[in-house]
Amino acid sequence: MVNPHFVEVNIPSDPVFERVVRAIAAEVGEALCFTDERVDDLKLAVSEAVNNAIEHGNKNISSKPVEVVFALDNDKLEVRITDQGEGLGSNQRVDVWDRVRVVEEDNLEQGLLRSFGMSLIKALVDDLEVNSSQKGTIIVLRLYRKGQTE
Amino acid sequence: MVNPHFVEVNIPSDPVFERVVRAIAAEVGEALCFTDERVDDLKLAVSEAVNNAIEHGNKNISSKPVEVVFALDNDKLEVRITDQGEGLGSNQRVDVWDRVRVVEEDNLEQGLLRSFGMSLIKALVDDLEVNSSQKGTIIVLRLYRKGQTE
Amino acid sequence: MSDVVTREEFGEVVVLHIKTNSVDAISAAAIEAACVDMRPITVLNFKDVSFINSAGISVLLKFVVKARKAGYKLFAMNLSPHHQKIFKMVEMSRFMPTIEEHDLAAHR
Amino acid sequence: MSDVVTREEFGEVVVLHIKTNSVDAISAAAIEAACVDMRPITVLNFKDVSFINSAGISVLLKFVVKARKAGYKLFAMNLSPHHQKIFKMVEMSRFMPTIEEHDLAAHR
Ligand SMILES: Nc1ncnc2c1ncn2[C@@H]1O[C@H](COP(=O)(O)OP(=O)(O)O)[C@@H](O)[C@H]1O
Ligand SMILES: Nc1ncnc2c1ncn2[C@@H]1O[C@H](COP(=O)(O)OP(=O)(O)O)[C@@H](O)[C@H]1O
Repeated sequence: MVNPHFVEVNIPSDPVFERVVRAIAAEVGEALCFTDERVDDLKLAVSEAVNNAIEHGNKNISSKPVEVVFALDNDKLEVRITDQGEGLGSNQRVDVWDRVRVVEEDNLEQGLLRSFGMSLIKALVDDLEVNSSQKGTIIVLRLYRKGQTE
Repeated sequence: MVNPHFVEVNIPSDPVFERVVRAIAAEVGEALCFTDERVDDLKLAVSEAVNNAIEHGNKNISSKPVEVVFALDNDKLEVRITDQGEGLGSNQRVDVWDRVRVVEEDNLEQGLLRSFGMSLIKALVDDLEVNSSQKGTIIVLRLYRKGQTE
Repeated sequence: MSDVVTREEFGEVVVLHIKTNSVDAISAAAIEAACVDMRPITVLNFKDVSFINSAGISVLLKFVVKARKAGYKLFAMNLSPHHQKIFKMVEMSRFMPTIEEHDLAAHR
Repeated sequence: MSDVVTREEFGEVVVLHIKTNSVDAISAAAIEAACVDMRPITVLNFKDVSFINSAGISVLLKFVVKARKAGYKLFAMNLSPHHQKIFKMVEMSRFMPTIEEHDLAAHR
């Protein structure tokens, strides 16, 4: 394969199309000969990021597209998820996601803790980058091909 | 759903990425509540068209993208597959694909007859349109949502 | 009853077989609908499930809450190794421990 | 022998279990590799196959050609309804008729 290879997709901001991106992630992971477990990690991380872009970013306005770029090269897979929302706000900082959030007795009734999805992504990928402004958010996930870095 | 909805994807011209488009076709067909049989027909038709775009259109030059647009609306799914090749040539006309090509004794040794893929597509979808020029080929497949037209 | 979840009852047990491969925002409502009629031992069978995300876990938490209120026991069966890992990471496994098919035999 | 196809032999029969879900240009070479050592009755088991396109059919034709040269019989087993339809459309079924699992029992 000549490098890098790009698979680019645009979906409407309707949660039903998250499944489309997840299906692409599965095929891309297999094309890169990731193990089944790693493909599952990739699918879940991409799913969380795309759902956030649809919901928190584009506020479910289906005419606003979410763009996802899969950049495949010899040593890594990079996935960039871009929305057209208003950004994460200054109170959301990447370091809050360093600890995986867990289900707790006190919070059961309200459903999940905030930051559950982001902390999952951070735990599942080798590298997470967030670029956010009032024009939108770009989440970059990286999975290296030679085992995980942790 | 507000209509129409577009899922757009660009892949490099490497046959491994045909699987990506096929996976999207499967998810889109399910989102539209197509029957399993119809989803299978859709996947096969899209697969044949994308492989032709990669192979005959873009001549496997992986830096040339194949673009696939899925346009979903209330009454139909339209799939447009675009390559950057040199077109079908004047000897390829849509009417030659009206009859499904079959495996024949005489041709066994050489493998399949030419026009096998295109005649399959034509048989599987409700409507096939081919727009070809020296700048490339656009194949348009349509599947109507209320049963097949034939 | 929906196609997405099928019920099987015996003794004090109900096994809810989740028949969709994806436990996510799209299938959540149909899965939640199965949450109404639980039994003292309620088992969610994940055999056909190949994907669960946080939206899916949210709906599973409704079963947890409901079971706790009724004093019922809730278990997960046939969870894939990947989902066992995820359930451990988010400590879902504390609220929905796994059970093996053969552990149910005594109740049949 | 590849992972993509596994062999099972008994009597005059060889069953080639195709283990990839996609018989296409990508898996073609690995499937073709299984074409070398056929038996008087050769059965292709499509149980795990959910997709076949024309590139896939092309590689299956190599089995047809090889079987005919050797005077062997070739069958398809566990073909999905969709693929039965496609095989009929392209008249592949003439060269690779379907066989049922229980029809093989006599040879075991
Ligand atoms: N693409 C995005 N655009 C704007 N805000 C976002 C985006 N992604 C995440 N966020 C913010 O980060 C928070 C944490 O996200 P997440 O961990 O997925 O939890 P949840 O989605 O359950 O709130 C969200 O509640 C939201 O405020
Ligand atoms: N996207 C395309 N660009 C250029 N030529 C094409 C394209 N698609 C099909 N063709 C032409 O039409 C012919 C018939 O295609 P098809 O029925 O799929 O059979 P096959 O691919 O086996 O030749 C091809 O051989 C090729 O000459």
